[in-house]
Amino acid sequence: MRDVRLTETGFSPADELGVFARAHDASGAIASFTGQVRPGGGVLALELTHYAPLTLPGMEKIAQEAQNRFTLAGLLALHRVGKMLPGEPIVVVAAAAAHRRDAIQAVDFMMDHLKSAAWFWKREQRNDGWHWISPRSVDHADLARWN
Amino acid sequence: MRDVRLTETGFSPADELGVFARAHDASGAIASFTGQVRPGGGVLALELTHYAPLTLPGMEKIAQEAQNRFTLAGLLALHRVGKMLPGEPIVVVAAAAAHRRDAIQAVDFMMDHLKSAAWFWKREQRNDGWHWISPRSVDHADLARWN
Amino acid sequence: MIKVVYLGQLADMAGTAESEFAATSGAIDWADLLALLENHVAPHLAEAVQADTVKLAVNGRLLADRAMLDARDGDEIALLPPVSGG
Amino acid sequence: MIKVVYLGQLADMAGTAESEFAATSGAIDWADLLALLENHVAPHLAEAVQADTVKLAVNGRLLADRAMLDARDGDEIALLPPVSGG
Repeated sequence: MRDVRLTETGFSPADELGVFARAHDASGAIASFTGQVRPGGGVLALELTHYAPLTLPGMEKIAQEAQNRFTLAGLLALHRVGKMLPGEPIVVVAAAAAHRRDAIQAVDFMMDHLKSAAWFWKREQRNDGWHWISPRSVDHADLARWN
Repeated sequence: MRDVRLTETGFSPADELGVFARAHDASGAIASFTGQVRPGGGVLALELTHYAPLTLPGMEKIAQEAQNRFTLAGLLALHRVGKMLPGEPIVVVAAAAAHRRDAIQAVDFMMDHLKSAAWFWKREQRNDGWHWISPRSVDHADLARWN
Repeated sequence: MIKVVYLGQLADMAGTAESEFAATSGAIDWADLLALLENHVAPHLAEAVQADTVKLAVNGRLLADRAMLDARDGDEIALLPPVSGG
Repeated sequence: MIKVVYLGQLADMAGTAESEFAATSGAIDWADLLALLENHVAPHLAEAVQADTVKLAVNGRLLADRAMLDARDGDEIALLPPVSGG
């Protein structure tokens, strides 16, 4: 079972994870990751732009690669796009598996690829206006671990 | 903030993760792992025995090592003991951090150590009686990754 | 008409999220696109999209080589700078 | 009295989760413990606890060397086979 979605509105990671866990109570292991807009650093808002013809198909491809690579019973990837405020969730990923390292590694793999290989452009609003964000070099290094 | 607990009664991982997430909405990254009694394989019940003078202090020590090793805003480790049924949760671990790999690696570290270095003895009830479980060799290999 | 979509910083440079061009000759190749961007959208935009890190998609399919661009009436070209992830 | 607690499979072998022994000499060392297990608890238990993988704790503190065992009245000895984790 694979559930890959984009949303333009806010969502509750706890609710999403609760639904996912109930759907996978027969799996021994469930791992998850939630990314939130970090408050502080003068950031007033965050905006994620996507390109519809590429972004969701690209996320599906990343999810399929995770399912090929690890033995999973289920995989969830939900990503918000548009403008969001500090403290609001951006992304939630969850994986269910018979064994814990499959679940944990699938989440790790998904996040590294969503961060650096998915079609999102991010900019932060500060007091002096909007600033585009580039991937950090550590993101590229994290991605290269899977090659 | 560190929250390390043993419980002799059932618990809801979704509720625990919800409370943890609300307490850490200022962290950019939250990772979690939930372990459940896997149904099937003829297992009727699972029993975890612990030794009170060692088990909780040992879990606290593992959690402290994770906090020394990774930059974390918070860490949760809740482990059930006693007799439990297929589908019931055994353990939930969550880590909050500014950066995603700290959170994910802390959860990975905690689980490897809880599996192989914490004071729990596990036995499974099958039709023909109770059987003690030994760590799998893969558990030892997983643990050795952190040395 | 052929639609051109600008993503990320390129939308800022273009001053718009997208443009539409009439393909008088029936098709637009890479050199045509650069000339249109330079003359009708914004100075320096043609230069910016020539960076190796900028990818090109036509109707949601990435082009392996920008020199292969051959957009026809009704096509959508996307100009994709490096992603910044989630 | 000195309490001895059996964990995991050792409780099955002992047929009980714990035993209590009177320390007539005032203390129990490792040889005394093995003799008590052999003669008063269960055959083969003394042999089992001599495995390198079995750890020994006194009042919740692990002993680095079982030969250092020197348990007194009121102490609790725990015999800890390899853990099987969560």
